[in-house]
Amino acid sequence: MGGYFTELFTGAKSLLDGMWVTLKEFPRRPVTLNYPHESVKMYPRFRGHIELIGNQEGKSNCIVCSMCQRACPSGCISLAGVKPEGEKKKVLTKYILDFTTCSLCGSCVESCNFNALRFSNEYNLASTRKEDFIMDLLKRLEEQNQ
Amino acid sequence: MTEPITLQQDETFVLNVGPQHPATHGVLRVKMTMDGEYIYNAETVLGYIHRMHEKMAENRTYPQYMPNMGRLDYLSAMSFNHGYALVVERACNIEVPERAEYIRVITVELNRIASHLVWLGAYVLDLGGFTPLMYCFDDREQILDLLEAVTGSRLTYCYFRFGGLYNDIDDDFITGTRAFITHFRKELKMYAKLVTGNVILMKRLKGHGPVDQNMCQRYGATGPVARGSGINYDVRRNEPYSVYPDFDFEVPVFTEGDSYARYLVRMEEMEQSLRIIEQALDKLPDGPINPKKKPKLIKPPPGDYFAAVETARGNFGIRMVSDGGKNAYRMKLRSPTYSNMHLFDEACRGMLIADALAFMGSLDLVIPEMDR
Amino acid sequence: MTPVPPPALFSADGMVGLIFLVMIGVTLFGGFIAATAERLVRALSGIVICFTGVAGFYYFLNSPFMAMMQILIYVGAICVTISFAIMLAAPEEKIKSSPSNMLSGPFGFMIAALIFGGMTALALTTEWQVNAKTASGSVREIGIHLLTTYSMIFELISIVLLIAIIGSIVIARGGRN
Amino acid sequence: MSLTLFNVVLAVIIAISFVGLNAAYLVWCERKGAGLFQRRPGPMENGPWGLLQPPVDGVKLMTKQLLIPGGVDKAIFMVAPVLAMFPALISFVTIPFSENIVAHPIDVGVLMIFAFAALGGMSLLVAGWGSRNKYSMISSVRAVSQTVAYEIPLMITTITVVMISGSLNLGDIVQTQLGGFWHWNIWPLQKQVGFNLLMPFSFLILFVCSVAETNRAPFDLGEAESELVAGFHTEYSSMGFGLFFMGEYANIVIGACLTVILFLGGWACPVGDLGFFPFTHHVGWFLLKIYLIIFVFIWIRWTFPRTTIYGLLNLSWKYLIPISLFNLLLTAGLLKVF
Amino acid sequence: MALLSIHHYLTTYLVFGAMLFSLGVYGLVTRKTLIGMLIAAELMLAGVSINFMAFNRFLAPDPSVGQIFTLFIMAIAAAEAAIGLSIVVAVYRHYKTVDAEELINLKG
Amino acid sequence: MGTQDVSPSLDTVPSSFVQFAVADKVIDLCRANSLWPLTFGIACCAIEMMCTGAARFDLSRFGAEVFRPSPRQSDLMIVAGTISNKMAPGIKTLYDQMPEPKWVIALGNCAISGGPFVYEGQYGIVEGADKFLPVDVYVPGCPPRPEALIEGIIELEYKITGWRRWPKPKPEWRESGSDKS
Amino acid sequence: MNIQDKTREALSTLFADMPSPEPETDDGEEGEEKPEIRGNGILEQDYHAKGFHLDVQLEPNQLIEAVRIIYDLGYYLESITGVDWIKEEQLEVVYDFSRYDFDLCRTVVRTRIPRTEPHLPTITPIYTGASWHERETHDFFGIVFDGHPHLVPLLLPEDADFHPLLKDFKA
Repeated sequence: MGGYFTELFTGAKSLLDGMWVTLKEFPRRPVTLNYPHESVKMYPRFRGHIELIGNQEGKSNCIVCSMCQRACPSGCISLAGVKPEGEKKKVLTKYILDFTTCSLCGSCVESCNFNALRFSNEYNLASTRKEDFIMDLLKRLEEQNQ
Repeated sequence: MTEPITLQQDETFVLNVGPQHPATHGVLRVKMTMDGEYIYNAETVLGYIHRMHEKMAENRTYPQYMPNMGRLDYLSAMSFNHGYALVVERACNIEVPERAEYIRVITVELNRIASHLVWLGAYVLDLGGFTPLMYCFDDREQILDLLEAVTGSRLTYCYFRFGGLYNDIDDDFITGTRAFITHFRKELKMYAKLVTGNVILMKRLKGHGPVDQNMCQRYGATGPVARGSGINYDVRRNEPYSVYPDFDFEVPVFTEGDSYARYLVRMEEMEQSLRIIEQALDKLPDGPINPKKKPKLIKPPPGDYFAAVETARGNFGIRMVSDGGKNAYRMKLRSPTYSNMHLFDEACRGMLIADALAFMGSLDLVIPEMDR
Repeated sequence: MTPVPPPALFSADGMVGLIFLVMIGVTLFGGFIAATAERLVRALSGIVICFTGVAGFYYFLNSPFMAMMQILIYVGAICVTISFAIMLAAPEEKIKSSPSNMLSGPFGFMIAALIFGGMTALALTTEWQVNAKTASGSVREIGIHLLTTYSMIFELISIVLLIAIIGSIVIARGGRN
Repeated sequence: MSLTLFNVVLAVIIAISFVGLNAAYLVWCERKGAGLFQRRPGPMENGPWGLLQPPVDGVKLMTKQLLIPGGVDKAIFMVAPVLAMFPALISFVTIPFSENIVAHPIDVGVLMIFAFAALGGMSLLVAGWGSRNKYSMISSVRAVSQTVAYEIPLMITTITVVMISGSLNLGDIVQTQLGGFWHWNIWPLQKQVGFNLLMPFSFLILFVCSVAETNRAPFDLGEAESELVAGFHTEYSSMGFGLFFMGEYANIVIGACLTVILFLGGWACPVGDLGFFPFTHHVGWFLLKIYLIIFVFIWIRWTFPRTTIYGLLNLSWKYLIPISLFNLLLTAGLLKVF
Repeated sequence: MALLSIHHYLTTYLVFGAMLFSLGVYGLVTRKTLIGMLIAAELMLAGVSINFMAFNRFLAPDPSVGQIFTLFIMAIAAAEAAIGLSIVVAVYRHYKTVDAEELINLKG
Repeated sequence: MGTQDVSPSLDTVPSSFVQFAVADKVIDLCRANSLWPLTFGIACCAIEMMCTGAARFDLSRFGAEVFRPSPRQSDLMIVAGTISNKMAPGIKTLYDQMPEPKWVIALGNCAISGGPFVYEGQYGIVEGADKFLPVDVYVPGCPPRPEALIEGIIELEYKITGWRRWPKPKPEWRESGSDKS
Repeated sequence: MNIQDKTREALSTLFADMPSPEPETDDGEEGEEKPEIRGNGILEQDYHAKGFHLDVQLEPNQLIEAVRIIYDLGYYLESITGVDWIKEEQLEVVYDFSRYDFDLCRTVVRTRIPRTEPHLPTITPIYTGASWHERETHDFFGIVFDGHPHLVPLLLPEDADFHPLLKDFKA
């Protein structure tokens, strides 16, 4: 019989304890970040999709060595370049990123020895079209230059 | 109530729990043959998220395979990264700098806490309490902030490199982690009040879902499931890897073998992880995070290699068979929940469906890791 | 019986009359379903509707107490019990009844019609001595009567219920070893 | 009876709209409250503080396709949601919001609430059965056995109060508790029974039972979503589901009303009759009290995990029924003594 | 419009009770399963109760005797349902059927 | 009541009555602001979906936190994770069980195109939810941040109503990230 | 005597009739001469280089007995997997065992069967948990475990008739 009442009492007490915990949270300010009204700034190491780094003239640093393409696990990078007359280095003419198969591992950025790639801070992409995420990074670089 | 009753097979019906069911945490399917609310037997059907990880190992070079590790067990991606890094380092004989080892331990343990927090929230959600989930996720967000600042991703980290790390940690991370430890100690007390001591929870967990030691041995259960049954087994302690021998921590073991024991093991593990992180931060040496000499191309010599780590769910082992090429010849991923879940079939017989689902939650399932 | 003058439809009395008519309809509909439906669950739903309607009659007969008891006991207890029995004992419902007893349909209808005819004739032909004093239907009155004049019935009820409880437990437990 | 018929109709309409409005906005309160308990703001963007959320949800539910799955018993499937909503509405007729604001004060008000609660219990059964879904079926069996188990302590406790008040009429029960909060039935010291220490426990029992009766967490076994997906309304879409939802909240209001009337003095002002606002103050107190109780309902729901069906039956048979029975005997004895 | 005042007459209730009673009889005769018969029997009891209540309202010198009898009937009905259904369940456990005709053939 | 499709399809046939158009607009607005998702997580992205529902990002502000376990009561299917060949029929069934009007968000790269699991000769997965479901909004990332899912829901509201209620915030680097470029 | 020696001794009863290979083979050598198929017997491996201690290769018909010995010594089953040695027309099945106690000894039992007729006895009567591992190996390599109570696809769809981890598998 003693156990009966002890059980009843400890049970009730544990319930009240729990209720006290939640009650203390009730009047507190929510921790929520009101996303469309305020947004968080991205950490410098945040990995968005990759983008090309432009040099002073707004051109890409890329010399079309294809290291990134080879390092990519899922083959989402395709690039092409031409060697203009009289130049030593190749010039990038096409850099397409299929973001939909990217796994954001960072292999491409790591493998780039010419400081041509970096992660962007695009963290809130959404679209009604799948094609929006097959990105022409050269075009993006041009837009950024403007 | 809890004593097993003899069930008659002629009045049973089949209840499909899953592949889409709120209690299965993903796409697991359990075909339960029920007699009323009692389970006559249960057959687990896997493979609803089989993602060919083992086949992909044969098609990708060793560094390219690293991101797959984060997708195996998305909750404790760091541990899986660690396991894979370990086996390749072992095969290629790569030395890891001291600082990198310490950072690895810190991130792995932070990730373990994050993983246990998801488990705690989701488990209490399984039991019908919604609010702890929110608190857990709130605390977890703080860990994710710390890890995101270092690794750049929130969930599926690809932070480890063979012999080192992707990048170094900074002072913000150290101060942030210390602040988190103080904060989280308080939160653990709060969970103890809100969840652990709750009489409803205790009634639902104590004495339900019995798993004994022999069962663990037969099924190869590891991690909190084994430790909840009185088996003092933790890969970090029994088979020390990385710099774990440098730390003073306890492996929580409970002998009851019921859902509540497993629950307590995980709660205690969070506390121990905090201790490890604290010590690692204190001892954190300076130095490089990547080895000085590292082969340009990872090509392990032929032969087979094995490495095991303790993830949040148990013993994760990788068996790698190399033929000396750029790709692995065969990669076997031994995932902990695969074995842990297997004993569900045997253990749940004669249980009520509510208890069985509470039992299932206490196994802490991550389905992609089981299905691979 | 002294005829009551028929009220206009859109007066308060008329509305009451209308409600009464609707209630008759609902009750008979429920009773009909309960008596004829092939599926037991439907029969059960029918009887729930029917009993709710009968409770309405009691209300019209100046006895709200009995009306509430009707719902409480019949719907809350008996129908629930029946539903449990349906779940326990009739997992699959037979839609098709076996034609072994061809007579039972018309035969049953004949019996029912006979009883109905007889009783209706009796009700219509008898000169009822309507008592001017109508029952107040208050709970207090029922209570007082139940514990004084009809205390025997009260005791009987309790004994019957006790026996029923014990008996049903004994019978139903017998199956499970 | 006939003379007051139009009044009755009017009052019924008012009661129904009160229930409807309450049901809609209690959903909002619940979501908002859940949010605040969980460190988040809850609905915010639709209207100020998300106040437009209930009508938005309502319109959406109404314009959604009503799917009737193949294989269900159509008639039963359609009747069930109505059956869930209707008893709650009817019960409101007899709730006294104040001395004279009551749609239809019948002598057996307490019985009426129980009677229609039983009818509401049937609706879950019928819904679960009609859905032809194993989850729904288990859920309905659970819901009914739960209702049966909790009606007993609920009634015994109520009878205790009825014995003290000497009436089944809800208005009369309130009348005996007028004149200050120390006259409320929740306190052990009562002029009719002297000193009965069990009264506060009776109040707790009644409260627990009304939580269980309304299928609310932690007793929401009927719709235990981690076990039974969505329980008896798994197969219901659109307004069918909406009606169940509304019925649940209407039942909560009834439960709160019953608790307030039986133990917390109903519309009685806690400190004697202040009488500042001759018409509103009683209603105001009553609403204040029921919303307080509803707040506790919400608070409990967002704090505790769910029990199991046997835990719940255990609680009922091992704790609630013995204590309430003992209180009934004790009260009867004390009534005789004083 | 005469229909609107029928609730003032005793005959209405009696006829109506007879209707319910005969519906119950019909159900009892035609139903094959034990549970169905039980439901029909409840219907008959309801018809009888209405008669009692009506007599109580219109005829009885003592205004609560009919109600008390109805109460008695309810208790009996509840007891009957409990016993009947436990028998049904027991029968079902034993023979795996509740079809009355099959039970006759079983001679068990 | 009966089995009827009362919903005007998204590309509504212009009705001749002005009132109807207004009513349609109102209904669309209501639908857009009361998107109840199906509790349905497949893989990694499901955790981020839970995060979105949790306190830090709180989907409930948009009235979209009512995660319904039953497809019958949900409006929105968030395909969060890799769809394996074994799972695809199940997802299709779930989609079919949802009442009209219904929408699909493909959350994460796996649901968009198979993500990192696509390679020559793969045998196990479906390369994108749009292979068998009419996907309305794609949210890329591996996994996407919770903001991206909120953005996806806003995008879906835009698709339903033709009116974007909130401007899209421009991504910014944190201050210490100035050394980034 | 530590557990490693104990296990080796217990297992060496299986190879009583054949000369036990000397454990002096070191890794580098093994790496160079991989194509040569290793004979049956017990190898002691360098844990730090390989990750396991004992490496046992045996005939399929010795399997049950070996597993029984290992079970009695208190090992738990870690995993079962296959390796497709297509050049040698053989399938290798690898059983990993480990221990719960601090006396560390990871034991690997491997056996080779012809690719054309992949049959092995099941070990589910000893280790219940082998059931899923064997089913998985059946899924991936088409190895038939004779006596398995429920050998249907586990990870692959129920009607799958392909074995994806075979080297000659084409989707």
